[in-house]
Amino acid sequence: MSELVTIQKERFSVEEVITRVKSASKGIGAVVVFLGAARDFSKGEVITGLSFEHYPEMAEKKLKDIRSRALDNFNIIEMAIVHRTGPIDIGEDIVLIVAASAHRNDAFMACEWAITELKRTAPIWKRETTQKGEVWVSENP
Amino acid sequence: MSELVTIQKERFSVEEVITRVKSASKGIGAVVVFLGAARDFSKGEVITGLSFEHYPEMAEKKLKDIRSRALDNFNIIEMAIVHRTGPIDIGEDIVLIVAASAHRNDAFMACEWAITELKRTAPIWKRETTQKGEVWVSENP
Amino acid sequence: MIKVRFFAMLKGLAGTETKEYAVAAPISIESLKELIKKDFPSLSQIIDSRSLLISVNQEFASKETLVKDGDEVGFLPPFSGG
Amino acid sequence: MIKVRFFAMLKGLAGTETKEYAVAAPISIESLKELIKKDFPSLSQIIDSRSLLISVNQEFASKETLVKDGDEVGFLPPFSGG
Repeated sequence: MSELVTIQKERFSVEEVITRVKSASKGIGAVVVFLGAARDFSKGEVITGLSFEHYPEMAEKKLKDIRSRALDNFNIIEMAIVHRTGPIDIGEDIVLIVAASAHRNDAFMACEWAITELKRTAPIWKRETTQKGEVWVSENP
Repeated sequence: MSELVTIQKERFSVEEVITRVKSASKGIGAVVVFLGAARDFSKGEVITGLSFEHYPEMAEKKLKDIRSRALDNFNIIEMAIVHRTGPIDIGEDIVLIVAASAHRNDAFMACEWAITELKRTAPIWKRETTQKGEVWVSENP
Repeated sequence: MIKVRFFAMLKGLAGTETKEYAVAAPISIESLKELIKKDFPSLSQIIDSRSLLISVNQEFASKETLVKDGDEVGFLPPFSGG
Repeated sequence: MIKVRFFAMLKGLAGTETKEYAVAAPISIESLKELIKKDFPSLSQIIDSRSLLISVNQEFASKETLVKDGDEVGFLPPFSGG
């Protein structure tokens, strides 16, 4: 199921990932998607660009682990996680989580849990380009 | 902003609606999507097809009203709602809600509220085709 | 005229989508329900159930709402959209 | 050898991505931190802060974790993915 958890430099297609997740079962009645995008403003600073660095082997392990734990602990049918690395333009998508279940409450809970867990446990770092130069973001909201 | 609330017979593109919502602001950092799909099984019955009927003028009014109230009561930047009517095949998408905000918690809350409110207040009715024939679904989970 | 519109299972049970009533003065929702139950006995059970919602001019009505000439009244079985 | 990998701001402060240490026997994370602070004084402040996480072979380590020959140790500043 490695194609359901990917870390990539390239842009991703939300529709394509949803299709991949939905192909798991015709019993899927609810799909909840979280999409993180590059904002132009953060903590009072104008942001002109972003770049992400990651610890490749560990980040992939941690994202796969989030998917496994989501499937174990929530009543969902399938989950996909995609995170981009490298430079990302303002407005572009950074991260995608797709959770699919029979009923909507399970997909909402699993999706929200997964993005929170990703921010907490995945070794990925954001570098923002502001008018003052490039800075590593050291806090995760 | 009528193109952000639509009731249509045709299939919709999730990606296209997300793009429309994201075009509202470069301050959007989080997009939460709810997608309802036609399941093949419901309350112990195999479902082979679905069809939706609606009260056109009132349903459109109620969906626009949900979007307005979401913008008023949650800290979101934009919201789109799309609902299909007429016959829908198993696996196809039925309803789409896209909520966009600066921070993820607001988009999750608004999206979940909106789909619950849609089920509660939008005059739309589902007819399921089962092995016993066609039946109107009279309860909303 | 008051235009009554039936939806979903009500439409099937009534055998029609609409029914019009001429009224000399505004009438209550309850009075309108009685007229309809008389004309469509097959709808009596649903009309008497708590799950039926009524709209007047595309807004939800309450028991106190009065219906007058020119109004559109919807008889709405429980919703199942989404 | 123990292979230490620095990430994000630590990499910039250290001026290198990796540093290797030869050890005769397993050592504690705390001992490894002391070695690194000696070799990279610019990292001292972050290493002493509570926000630094340490991984051993791609899993989070605790203060009790021992590091041995062949292990890969990550020095991880606070995450900001997502």
